[in-house]
Amino acid sequence: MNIHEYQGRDVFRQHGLPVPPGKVADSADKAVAIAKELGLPVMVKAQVLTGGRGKAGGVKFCATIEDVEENARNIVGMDIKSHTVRKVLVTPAVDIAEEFYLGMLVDRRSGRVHVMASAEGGVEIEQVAKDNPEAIVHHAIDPRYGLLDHEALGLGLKLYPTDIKKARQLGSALQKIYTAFVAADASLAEINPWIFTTKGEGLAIDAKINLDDNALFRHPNYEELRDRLSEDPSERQAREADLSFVKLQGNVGCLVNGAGLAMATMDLVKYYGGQPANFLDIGGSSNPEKVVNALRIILQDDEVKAILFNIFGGITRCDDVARGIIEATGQLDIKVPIVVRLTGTNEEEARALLAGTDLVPAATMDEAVQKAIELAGNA
Amino acid sequence: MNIHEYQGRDVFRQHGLPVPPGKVADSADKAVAIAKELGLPVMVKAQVLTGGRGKAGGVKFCATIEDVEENARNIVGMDIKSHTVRKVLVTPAVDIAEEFYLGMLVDRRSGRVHVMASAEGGVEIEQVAKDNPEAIVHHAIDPRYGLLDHEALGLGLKLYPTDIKKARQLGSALQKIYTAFVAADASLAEINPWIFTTKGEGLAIDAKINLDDNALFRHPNYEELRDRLSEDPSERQAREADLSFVKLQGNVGCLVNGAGLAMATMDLVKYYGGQPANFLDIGGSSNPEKVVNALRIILQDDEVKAILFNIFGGITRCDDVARGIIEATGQLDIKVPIVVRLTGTNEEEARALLAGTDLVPAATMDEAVQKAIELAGNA
Amino acid sequence: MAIFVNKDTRVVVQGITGRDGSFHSQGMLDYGTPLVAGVTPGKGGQTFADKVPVFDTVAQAVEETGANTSVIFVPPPFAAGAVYEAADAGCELVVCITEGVPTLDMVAVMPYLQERGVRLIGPNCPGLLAPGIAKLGIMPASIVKEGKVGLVSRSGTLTYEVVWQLTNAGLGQSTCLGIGGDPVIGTTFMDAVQAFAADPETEALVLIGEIGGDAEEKAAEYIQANVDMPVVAFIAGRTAPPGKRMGHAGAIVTGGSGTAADKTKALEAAGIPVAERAMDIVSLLQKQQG
Amino acid sequence: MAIFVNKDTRVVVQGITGRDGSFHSQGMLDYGTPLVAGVTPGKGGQTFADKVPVFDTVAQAVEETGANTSVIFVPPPFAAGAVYEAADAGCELVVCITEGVPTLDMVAVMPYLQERGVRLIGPNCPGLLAPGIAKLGIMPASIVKEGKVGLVSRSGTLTYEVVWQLTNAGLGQSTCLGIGGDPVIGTTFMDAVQAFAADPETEALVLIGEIGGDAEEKAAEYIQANVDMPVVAFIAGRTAPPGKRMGHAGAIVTGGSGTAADKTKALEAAGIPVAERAMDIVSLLQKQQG
Repeated sequence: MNIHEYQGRDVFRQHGLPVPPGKVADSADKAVAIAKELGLPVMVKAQVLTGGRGKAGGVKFCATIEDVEENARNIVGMDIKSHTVRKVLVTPAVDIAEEFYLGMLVDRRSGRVHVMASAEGGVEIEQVAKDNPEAIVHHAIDPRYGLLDHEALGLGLKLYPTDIKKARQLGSALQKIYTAFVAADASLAEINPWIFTTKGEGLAIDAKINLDDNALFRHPNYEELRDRLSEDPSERQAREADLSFVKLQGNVGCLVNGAGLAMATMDLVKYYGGQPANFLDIGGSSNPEKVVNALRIILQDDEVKAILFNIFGGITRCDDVARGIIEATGQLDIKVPIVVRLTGTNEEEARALLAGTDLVPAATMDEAVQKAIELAGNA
Repeated sequence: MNIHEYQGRDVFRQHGLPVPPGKVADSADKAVAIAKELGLPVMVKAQVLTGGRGKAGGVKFCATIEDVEENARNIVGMDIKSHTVRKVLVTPAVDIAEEFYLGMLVDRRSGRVHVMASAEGGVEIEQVAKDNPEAIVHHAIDPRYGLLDHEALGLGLKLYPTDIKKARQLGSALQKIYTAFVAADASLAEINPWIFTTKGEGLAIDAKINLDDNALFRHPNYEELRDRLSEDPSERQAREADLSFVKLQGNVGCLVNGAGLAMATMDLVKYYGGQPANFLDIGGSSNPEKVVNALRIILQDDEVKAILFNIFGGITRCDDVARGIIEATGQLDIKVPIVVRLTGTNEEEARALLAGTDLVPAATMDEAVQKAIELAGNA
Repeated sequence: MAIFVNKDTRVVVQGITGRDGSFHSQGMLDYGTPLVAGVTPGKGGQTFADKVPVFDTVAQAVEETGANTSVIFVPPPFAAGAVYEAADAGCELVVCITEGVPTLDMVAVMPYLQERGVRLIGPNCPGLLAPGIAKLGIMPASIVKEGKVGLVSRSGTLTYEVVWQLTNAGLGQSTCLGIGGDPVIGTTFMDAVQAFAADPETEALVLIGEIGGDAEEKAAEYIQANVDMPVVAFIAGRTAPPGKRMGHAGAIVTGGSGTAADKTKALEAAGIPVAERAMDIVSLLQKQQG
Repeated sequence: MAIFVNKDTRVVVQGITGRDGSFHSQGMLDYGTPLVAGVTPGKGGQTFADKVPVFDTVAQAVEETGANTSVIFVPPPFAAGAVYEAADAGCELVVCITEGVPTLDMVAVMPYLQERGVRLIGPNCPGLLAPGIAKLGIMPASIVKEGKVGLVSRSGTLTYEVVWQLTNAGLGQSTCLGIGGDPVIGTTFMDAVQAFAADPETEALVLIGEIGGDAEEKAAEYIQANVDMPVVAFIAGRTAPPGKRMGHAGAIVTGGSGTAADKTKALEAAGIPVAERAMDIVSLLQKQQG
């Protein structure tokens, strides 16, 4: 789960990082009121769960109240990479002398939280990694000891070799980011840029935190950080129905048990010239309710012209799964053809059950995909 | 630094341990008011920095307000092992079904925080260790991982093999004690007894915490937990003057540089039939102010009939130390003889300096001790 | 004959009395797996399936039954705790089936395992099935067949699909191993490839990867330098959009890295043919084997 | 010739620009110790005593000068941090002179050192003086003399007292080692005894213990079983009252254990004579050596 900059700032602030004040507004009027409270100049920053806000005109310096009003009006409602901006953060503009990138993520290779930091702040780290990889300082944190003082100072000195005070500030900021990272069960945490003012004061100017979905049960309070309005409605419904679902642009709705098989099914639809409408993993069970929810979500998409079930029976018996599908499809008024491929234990019995229905049976994944594409094309 | 039961209860409570309510009173009237607020029956418990309160009559069950008044009046002002009781804790009496001992201390051998726990609660653990050592459950906590869930449950099950719920409560209590131990920089933490009520509710009935003096700088708030009134006045002054000092019953006041040498000096006084009046380590410096403070503290004791300086010069030059001693003794009006033994670098020069004073020089530790005992006996 | 299991394997199931634990423990027993003990705190003294003793702790189970391998079915909040417990009790192999374990829990447990030399498989995996020897986890026994092909995969049902095709084509397996779809896992692609390479009974290798991370790329490098037997790969997620988590916590393309195209390129550069369709794995393997 | 140091020892001092650090660094240099670097964050680039380069970090010092041994003089709140840093930078021996280090800081750092095979001496100790080789710490060089007696002690000035008596009696030392008076220390009595026992140049041993803990008792057991050379001991604190900390954080009799009487009994039971007075050590040793 990704959270907004203003929410990330709160998390960082709670863990002792120096974050300038600021409030969010969903209208130009409110933005103006906040700017008056904080004092000019301010920055007005689009709160949106994607990068490239600056380039898109979503981050503006405002020297006057008129600037605040005009920029806030422009930014609220703006579309940035298909995300509608609903809120802006209003925060004092600070006098930036130097910019740094300070970030951490869970690194698969080392199995550790990995520090990435760079004196080239304000730029996307992926860009720095491409253009000037040696400008990035790396460190994998041993979870048994955390980010030790000498490690933090060592990183700080690599970022700022000529000024021990600033090196200490950078090291201390990294330690606090790590504390926040662990406390929040993050998968990524970034401050870009961390800045020093012309007076040498360090500040976290931006805040990006992604939370580990698997750990949300430990943080019931984070549910209120979720920006439901920014989610795709069908993805939100799927999440609430406990389904793994990703909306795509296509006409073959896919219901598959297992994430790997679901990806392979999408890939096969594409291979045969079709377009998958979604990724969907219905999980291991033949529970009709889950299937009903999944179908309902997929059918909200008018583009979907055919539905493809690809189920590998495995432990669950195929005839049970077939009964679940029949029951689920019976509960809904479905106007598009449904192809069902069931393989594994009791596969024959399953096919016999499907024979008495409108469901189109298929023996293999390939056959099922081809049939679904054909039916979708005919619609 | 040792803290009182009521202070330890606060520390435990802050770390999530179930501690019954309660307040302290320094008079019978106040105890009665608290008892009325809490409701009867209550326990009235002497708050004193020593063990054996119960045997000494310092812990009383009170069924009526009259009981509270009488017991509080008896206990406040009571002497328990030379400690005057100044406060009592008034806390609801609970219905005890079972008693356990839960404790932790820093273990020198393993270099770890070591759990000691026993189903024989309410008894001194040293007694259990003597009488029935196999009744004590041990576990050394790896600081990198803390007290892991399975370790805590394993300990809980050893203490209570027949009831998983109570085993879990005991394990969880141990985890919280450990959290408190680390957070407080304790050197010892004990709950004796931890009890289960007849309804199966677990409660920390007593609380004993010793704090690591070396870590007090991290806990400036703990300074207010210090019970200055219960300290020996000379030991308090020594602490405030940053001197290691322990008051003893004897007539030879000892000022030594270094703890080991100070102990060896006391031992030698005893060996030659004398009685050391104190342990005192003046540290490595020849700073006259420290020497003045040390002398002042020792001279408050009327029993002191002679003073013995035993200084091994080492790095510090002996003539510097001699000058410091001469300056310090000059600042005070000292009526008892002072023997000074200085060995090490520039020892000859030092002896020459002392020759012009009332100070009695000695060449060796043995000579110095014997002279001091003799002079104390002549006084 | 197999990797990670052998005739001395003795299994304890943590969470044996739970819904999934009991169902799959029965499956393991049915396959003839040497399942010697179960653990559920508070249920010590019970018996599972009329023959497997249940204990309160893994330490007790190990002491009483000599179990040396644990299969974990406990819910996500307690899964990492179960791994610590199994490792501490002396299990040498721990298979964590549980899906949805917080990533930082796994980050924390990893050095604990390394200190003790304990191998973890998973979490969020189907486990391991060594045909004819043991089933540790939830792979359907009906689809496997004894043989010489080693298979390692980040997926569940996609693995079954491929194993099923291998079996139908007469290509039996030495071991089928699902390493799990999470970002931080115990046994990696590389670990599995190394183990298969060292197994005299494994004569060909199937790798089933998916988007996210670079485990396939690293394995490809290793294979090119060190492995002689035929190897065929498949990568799921060629059509996955970037930045979206495709079911598995680890199946996500981030910052342009971890794409199926990158992985395919690296594998092919290492001389490993990559099947475009899952069904092509069998024919590619037959071609490789000559 | 000595324990823990040799001709390859190259010393870095952490906190070299501080009051104590600079004073004792000069002392080490004067003794001819191979002091090759100093560390004080923010003072990198400076030079100590016109010849020792100062660095911001131990890692830099190790890289530039090949230092392999650290002596720490930083204040208590930062002492454990300095130990981590020295160990992480690759120092094999770390001597922490600092007094007043929180005990739990040492508890935490201990496994870090064990993982890296780093030996710590101290904290709260005078360090080590190997006559003719190196001085690591604050022991006065003027009182030592090259020779064959190994000495290990929990004290500071009491050690000097004894060393001085040995030297005056013509009994030179192979190494004088102060292990420190804190409850949790890196190198224990036992470690020191083992090292001396393995040192062909050490022909007699003096143990200076004090009340608290059971390090002396354990060393006594070990000596009885494994050490052939003459050994003499002294225990300070026979008159210490129970429950009172006698200066050293570790010098305390608790719950009736750790008394001088217990220690004396254990040592004598192991055939080790215990001097009643510090001055008797020399004569006991001469008697032992025949």
